[in-house]
Amino acid sequence: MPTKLTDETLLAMYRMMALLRRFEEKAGQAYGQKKIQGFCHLYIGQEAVAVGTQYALEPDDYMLTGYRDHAHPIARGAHPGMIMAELFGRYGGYSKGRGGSMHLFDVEHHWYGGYGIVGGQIPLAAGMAFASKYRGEDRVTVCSFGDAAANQGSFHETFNMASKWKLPVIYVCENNRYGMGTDIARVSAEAEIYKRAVAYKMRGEKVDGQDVLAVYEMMKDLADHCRSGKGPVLLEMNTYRYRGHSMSDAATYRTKEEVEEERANKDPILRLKDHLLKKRIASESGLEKLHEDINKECDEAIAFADASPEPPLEELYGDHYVNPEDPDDKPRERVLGAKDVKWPSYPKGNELKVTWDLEPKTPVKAAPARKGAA
Amino acid sequence: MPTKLTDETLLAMYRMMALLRRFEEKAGQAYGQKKIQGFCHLYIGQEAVAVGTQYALEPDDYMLTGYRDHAHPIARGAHPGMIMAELFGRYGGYSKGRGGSMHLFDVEHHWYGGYGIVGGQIPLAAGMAFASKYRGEDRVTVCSFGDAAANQGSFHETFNMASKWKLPVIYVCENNRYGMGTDIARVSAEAEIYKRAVAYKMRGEKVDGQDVLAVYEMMKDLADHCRSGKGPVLLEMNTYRYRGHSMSDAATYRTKEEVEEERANKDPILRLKDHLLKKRIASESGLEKLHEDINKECDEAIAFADASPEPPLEELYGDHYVNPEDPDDKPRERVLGAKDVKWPSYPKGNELKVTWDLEPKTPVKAAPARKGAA
Amino acid sequence: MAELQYREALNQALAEEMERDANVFLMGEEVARYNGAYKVSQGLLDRFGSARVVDAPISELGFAGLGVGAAMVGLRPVIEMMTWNFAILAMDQIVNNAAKLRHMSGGQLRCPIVFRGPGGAGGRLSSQHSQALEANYVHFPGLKVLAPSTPADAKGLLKAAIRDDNPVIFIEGELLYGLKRDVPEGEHLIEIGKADVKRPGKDVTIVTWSRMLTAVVEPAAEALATQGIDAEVIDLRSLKPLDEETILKSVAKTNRLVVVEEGWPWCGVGASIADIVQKKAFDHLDAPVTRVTGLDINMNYAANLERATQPSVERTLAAVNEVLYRS
Amino acid sequence: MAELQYREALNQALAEEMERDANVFLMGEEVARYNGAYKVSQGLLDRFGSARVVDAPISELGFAGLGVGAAMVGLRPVIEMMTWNFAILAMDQIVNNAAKLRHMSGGQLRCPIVFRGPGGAGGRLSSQHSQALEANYVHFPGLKVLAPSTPADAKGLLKAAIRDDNPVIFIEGELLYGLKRDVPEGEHLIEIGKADVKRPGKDVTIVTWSRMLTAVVEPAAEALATQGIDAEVIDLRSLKPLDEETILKSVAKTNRLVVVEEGWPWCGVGASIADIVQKKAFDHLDAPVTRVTGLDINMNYAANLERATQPSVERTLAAVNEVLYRS
Ligand SMILES: Cc1ncc(C[n+]2csc(CCOP(=O)(O)OP(=O)(O)O)c2C)c(N)n1
Ligand SMILES: Cc1ncc(C[n+]2csc(CCOP(=O)(O)OP(=O)(O)O)c2C)c(N)n1
Ligand SMILES: [Mg+2]
Ligand SMILES: [Mg+2]
Repeated sequence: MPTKLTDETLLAMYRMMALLRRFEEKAGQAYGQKKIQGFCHLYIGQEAVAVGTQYALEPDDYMLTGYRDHAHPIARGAHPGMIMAELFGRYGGYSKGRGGSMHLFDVEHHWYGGYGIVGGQIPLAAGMAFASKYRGEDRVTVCSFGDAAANQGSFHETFNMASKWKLPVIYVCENNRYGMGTDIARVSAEAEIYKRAVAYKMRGEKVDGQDVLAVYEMMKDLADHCRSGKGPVLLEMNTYRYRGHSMSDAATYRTKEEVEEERANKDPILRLKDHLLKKRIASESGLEKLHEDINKECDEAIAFADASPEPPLEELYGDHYVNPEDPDDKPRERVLGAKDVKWPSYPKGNELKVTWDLEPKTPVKAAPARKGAA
Repeated sequence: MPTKLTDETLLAMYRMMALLRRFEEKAGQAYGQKKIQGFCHLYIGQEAVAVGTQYALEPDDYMLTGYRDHAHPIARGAHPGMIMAELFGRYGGYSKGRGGSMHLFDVEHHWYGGYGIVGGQIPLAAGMAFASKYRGEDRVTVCSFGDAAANQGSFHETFNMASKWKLPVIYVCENNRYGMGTDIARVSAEAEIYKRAVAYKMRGEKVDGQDVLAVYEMMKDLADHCRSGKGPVLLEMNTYRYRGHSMSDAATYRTKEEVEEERANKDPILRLKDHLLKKRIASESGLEKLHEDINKECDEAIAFADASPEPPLEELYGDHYVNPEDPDDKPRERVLGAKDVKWPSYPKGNELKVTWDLEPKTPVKAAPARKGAA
Repeated sequence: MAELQYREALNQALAEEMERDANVFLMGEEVARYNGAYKVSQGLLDRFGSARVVDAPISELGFAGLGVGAAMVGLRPVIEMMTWNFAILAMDQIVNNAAKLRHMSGGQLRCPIVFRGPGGAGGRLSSQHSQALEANYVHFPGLKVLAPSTPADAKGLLKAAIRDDNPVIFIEGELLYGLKRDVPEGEHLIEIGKADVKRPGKDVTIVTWSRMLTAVVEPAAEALATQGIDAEVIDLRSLKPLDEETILKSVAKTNRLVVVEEGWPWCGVGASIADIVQKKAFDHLDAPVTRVTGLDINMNYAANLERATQPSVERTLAAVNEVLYRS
Repeated sequence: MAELQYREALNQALAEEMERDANVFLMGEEVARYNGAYKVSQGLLDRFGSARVVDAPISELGFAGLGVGAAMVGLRPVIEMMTWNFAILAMDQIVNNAAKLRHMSGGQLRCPIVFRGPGGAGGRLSSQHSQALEANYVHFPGLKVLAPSTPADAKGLLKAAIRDDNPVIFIEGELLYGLKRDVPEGEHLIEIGKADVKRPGKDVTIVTWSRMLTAVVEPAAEALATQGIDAEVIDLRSLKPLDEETILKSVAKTNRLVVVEEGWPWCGVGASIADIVQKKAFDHLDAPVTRVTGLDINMNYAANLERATQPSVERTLAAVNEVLYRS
């Protein structure tokens, strides 16, 4: 694990991965207590993907994913208590309890959501990257999705446009080998997802998603690629989820040995721990202390969520139709009274100059008006 | 143009290409006279694709395409007058005038239709090939679609399944360079469509679609490939349409020179004509006579359609819901009183033995019943 | 009579029809090795093999269309949609191909296919996973739409749907799979298009279908009975074709109609029923047809809001009181 | 006042709003170099360049979703669907993302996007290309649905839709593009949610929208006038939100309502109107709400059958006679 990252950064990465894991363990417990209900997809095992990615990006790059979405926003800076409150369906959650586990949004941290329709977020990300290019921003959009989502039509339609228009978007396929109970190789002609990039003449890469430093290095490189105008990338990260697909999946479609093997030999947290200890960046006791802090932080998240009220019934009809002058909800301000909330802002319609030529100009004779043609 | 085909076959191919062209010219005229209305997509310029394909297939192979669908069924053996009657919206048409230009069906000749939603026929073809494999038939399905259709999600979703399950289907991309007014290279990251086959680990090929013999040879080879159980193929045929996208398109998005160049140097009918004359398979006067016959045949098709009545108003609600014992409409029997109609027949549910193993068996522990998981 | 869960009844229907007719196959996400996300297909892979019980990739548009193609040439596919929320991706194949094939081909082709899976709210699943979408399919000519509420009906109607030669939309209740009720032994088929009068009554007609029957309407009818109000409860079972006759006969008797449905009010199935009844039984109605529907909002995850969004016994009692002009 | 075609009025609306707000862009099949399949975007590429007038590949789901993503982060996309028949492929992005984003995010995001294109029959296009699909969108909370019938309304409503901060479904009449009528000069905006009383009358109310106004209802009202029947004609323009007040006020006066719509009867917009009116104006109705709709069949290509399938002046007169109990 050679790296140019500072010891502080490595420690911070470790801390975040461990926090994400502990957070999910607590969420799993809360599910058992029926404080969380419905579908709940834990991220345990995939932490290096979220954390390595996060460290490679700028705070105002756009990010979004599917329904397995608790970890990413926390890695981006979201308040764990408010995430947990959302999982509990409480008013102190990011979406006031409207969205729950599958729909976490933290716009302040440029986290654009969790989506429940497999593959549904893929076109959105292209649109966000389109907007960045349209406004001439130096921004990258990172959109992740699962291995099974790669068989959706949205993947194909979007990648073609993203590549043709050189949109600054990194598509991360978090390949954890299973889509629900189905081994991806059972339903995919080409199970090495990154190889599909050639069909769109776009860059395709793969990386060991259990190695946080490898993830980081790769994402750094790809973000540069995007920012320099070279177009989108499809990055496959090989990872693994230790738990069932969701809380109601007993995962009998794979062997205990397979899971054990992954946990014992490839675990992203253990691997970084080894590195930290070997390089004496941290001591056993230091890490123990850190884990205690993390446990406390996660207990606090639970306590925060427990203490948060149910959303008021009077707001039942809220957050549907909106007028231009209506304010947007700023969750940290609403819940914590935070004063430092930085909301994304964009040029007004009369200030913006669009300089992008999406296509080279070529002389065209306009077709004369006609009744219609299809 | 080296070939093993007999002189008779070459002449028959020539005759069919010339017939298809003349048929379409007459359809175009009839459109001008408002006998045909709505959208009407002519096949002029693409004849070698239909004819070369046809000669390489068995009569009971399945075929289907999009809305540019007049030529294929005629090449399969459909009655030109009844096709024209359908274009006129008359009761003597294959669909009793219900479908019109975009929806031609001739099930007797295993022609499974024209479809109006771009890419909509692609999954159907996989289903037909699935049925063949399910029943253990030695049958191939050939499905064509346009270059622009290759950007639809249905392309991606279907090809993945077709390849994974080794379905005996040949997908023919009739690349005529434009999707309506749009040069395919303007909206496709990978404009060489056959190259996209790698993303599905399936065989991809391309052929000069203006060379009927090349089309024939390639299709022969691919049909063998499919029949021998090697799975689906994506074949790109490079072709060209001389007319606008539909009758209401003036085609100002391309130059006259481009069209002239295609017509003069690559025309599939002229190219075969040269061959026939050079090899003395036919004489100028012989071909003239043949063209006269063809003209007569097409005039008769028009006359047939003109003479055919409008569908009876009493049948307005017909052909919607059906009971198992209800008969299917056999157009040639209904319209011409033909007695030799061979309708496709399949084993009854209690006769059929399904022997196909779609997946290898591997031991699986059944998951215990649970409330639900997604 | 055996007591079966709704999911077991569906499983029996599938197994029996697959046994009877080798042209029937089941395809969908997780239907084979996983035995179904909701365990409806439990044991079928073992019994019928991997060509007849097929795990599909997550490609709703693709495998829906594949099913239609197979139906065009003689097979009888049952396509499982893991939920109807996801079938929106497949809608083009359902409404533009399946529903139109017989007609476009002028009667040459038929399309015997069943699209089935759970609809309605599933319990704390938020907006993208809690939609009762039957109205969108009832809208299209060429489709039949069924929504059984009990294990017995689930079995009998699924068997009938599989034998039907038309595309059938078969909407199961996502929260009904565990419901246990008697199911007749032996060959049990229910004719498509016949409503079931669950409870005869004379004071008010309550029309409903799917989960609302047991979750809302039956308890409401019992509560009404204790108040001396005799409600006639009609379970539609089949939304298209609709058993107008049974509804109109009932309204002619009770002169009052309440429709209880899980879906949204605008252009809902209940709107069509109100439309038909006010038109065909205008002179019989002593009060306007009154609807209890899911509220016209996206479903909230929060428990209290989710509850408030769905039809309830209370709202149904209020509606009945309204049409009876009681307060 | 200038006389403009419906397509020219739409073109003006687009040009004016793109001029006013650089965040507005137009994307769709053939909108740029081809100037639009129906020439609605004539000249816009030349004027605004290739980033603001974008030719998309035939990927309805993809570019609809791309538009939603752009709207989430501050742009104001106008997504042209070549026709609404093809938008069925994009429906998931429209109803599961656009319609739910503000709600799922608890008010953090807004989704100012217009999906526009022609709906209804186009003239001898057969079943896959002749569908009036507005009901399917009205069904979903979170969307607004507009269907203007005149050039002036087309312009004023499209401008309002582009300035609206919600996803708007904007359904143009495929056979209306050539309709020429006066359009006010200068800034011309029409408030969303307001119906237009096209003709005041006292004997019967006729509610309609889109092409049915000029093709069927206006000629029918004229014919009725010659028979001494004074019809009040209401053009809804906005289907969601619906101007209930205007309808109910009219029915309170005329006591009779006929709804004329191009779409199918089952779960149609007219069914919802009948439902609402019989509920809220029960005591005002002297006859049942009566509907004239497209027949419940797939559209035929044949001219005579196509004609017979669509609402007509004759069927409208018959419906009016029915509600007036004349024969
Ligand atoms: C369109 C659609 N189809 C099916 C589902 C049900 N479903 C939810 S997650 C999932 C598996 C997705 O697997 P993958 O993409 O690999 O992501 P992972 O869960 O492994 O992170 C399925 C089938 C859905 N939510 N949306
Ligand atoms: C889903 C869908 N989108 C758009 C259209 C309108 N349309 C009809 S044909 C066509 C172009 C298709 O081009 P291509 O696939 O290359 O086939 P070609 O017409 O060249 O044979 C378009 C955009 C449609 N019918 N269906
Ligand atoms: Mg996965
Ligand atoms: Mg083309």
